[in-house]
Amino acid sequence: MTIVPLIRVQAQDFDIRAEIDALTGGRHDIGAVVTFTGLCRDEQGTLSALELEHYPGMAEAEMRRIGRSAIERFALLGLTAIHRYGRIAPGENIVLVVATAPHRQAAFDGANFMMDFLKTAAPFWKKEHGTNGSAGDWVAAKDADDRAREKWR
Amino acid sequence: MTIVPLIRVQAQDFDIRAEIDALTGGRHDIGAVVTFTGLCRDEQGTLSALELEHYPGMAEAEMRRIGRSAIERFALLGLTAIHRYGRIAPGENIVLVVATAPHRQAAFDGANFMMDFLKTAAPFWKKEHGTNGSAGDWVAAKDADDRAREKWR
Amino acid sequence: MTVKLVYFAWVRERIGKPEEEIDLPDDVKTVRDLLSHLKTQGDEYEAALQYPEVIRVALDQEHVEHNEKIGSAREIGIFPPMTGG
Amino acid sequence: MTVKLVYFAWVRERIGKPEEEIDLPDDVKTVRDLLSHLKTQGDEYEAALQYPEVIRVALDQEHVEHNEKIGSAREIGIFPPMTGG
Repeated sequence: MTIVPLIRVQAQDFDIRAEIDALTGGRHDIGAVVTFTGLCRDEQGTLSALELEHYPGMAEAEMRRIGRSAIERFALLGLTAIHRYGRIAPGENIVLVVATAPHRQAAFDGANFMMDFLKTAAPFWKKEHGTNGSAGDWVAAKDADDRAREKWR
Repeated sequence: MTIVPLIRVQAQDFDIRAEIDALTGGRHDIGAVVTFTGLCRDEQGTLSALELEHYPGMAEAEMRRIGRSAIERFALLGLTAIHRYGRIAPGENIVLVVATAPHRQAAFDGANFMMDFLKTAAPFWKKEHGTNGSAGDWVAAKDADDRAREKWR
Repeated sequence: MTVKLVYFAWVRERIGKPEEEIDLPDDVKTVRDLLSHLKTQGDEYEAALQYPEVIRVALDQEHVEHNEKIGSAREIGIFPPMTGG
Repeated sequence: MTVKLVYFAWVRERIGKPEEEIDLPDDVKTVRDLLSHLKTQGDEYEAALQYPEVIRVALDQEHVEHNEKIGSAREIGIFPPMTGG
């Protein structure tokens, strides 16, 4: 049976335990669950919020493409990826990835691969709002994020 | 301030959300949380339970040593590791690691490092009880687990 | 041929609208041709597409390179490098 | 000198007890000496320590190599390779 990634793009927060349970409940073949949660940092008190814009439709489609690659490449038993949009305050969740596999390295690699490609290929953009009331600058893409993809060649 | 790992060895299950909240609550400097959960597999229906034996005192001490190394090496903001002992049925949790960091690769590496060394250096032993009522065999250590440590040299 | 252009992030802000329908001139064959054409459509387009090499484009919601032919694509997304996650 | 030996997993099962106190003979200086000495203490020890190279040892709850001197350790853990996680 083909395993399909569970993909959601939503304004509201997510519940990590519910998402893990949805992948693991009632099965006895999963040995490893790795989760990644990305949170909004306040940048030493200078950031009051992030505003996340996305390309509706394509965001989900691209996350699904990356998720399918991760499942196939690492023989995952399940993969969930949830990305929020809208205004997000420091300390709040932005993104969740949950990967399940029989053994640990596949689960680690699956979640890590999903994040590296999500960062550089899923159509989301962050704008920073400053605590000084500044209108907000778009976050610049990081070379480090492009380089992070190279490890999967 | 020195960050110390939170280490527990216990018979009862753990609550992943509570453990994440304990590391992230009230702070705004964490950008990444990676969790690893190890679960008991039923080995295609042949296993009825695992029995986990540990060396009380040394198990905690060794996990603390590994945790301190992980925090220092990857500049983690927090690290929790919980290992269960006693009888564990298929589908149940065995071990939890939670690593927090400003950025994602440090959190992934911290959790992965903790697990690789926990597997090979923390004094725990698994005995398998079969669904056929067999008394149980001790699980053999895997060369793959020793090799997994090599990636951190 | 009429196509729908959708803009995001600072490309959207500089052009001043989230989307528009345009008629593709006959000599616009590739993504690169389209970006060059748009750049001539006014100061706001010039500001958004000043450095076309950093601009990312999706045809019908799939990433493509600038040398890709537009072909029968109905929706063309134009945006800066992505910064999600 | 008296030391406390603690056994785990199949080492414990084969020796038939979880721990014991023994008097260390004067000529037992290293971990390797101790394993060799124990092996002569009966069939159950022989069965547990048949392949000493796979046996792991901790002095006062810290892993050591077999060439380590026992020194003033009070508790010596003897067990198979670990399989937790």
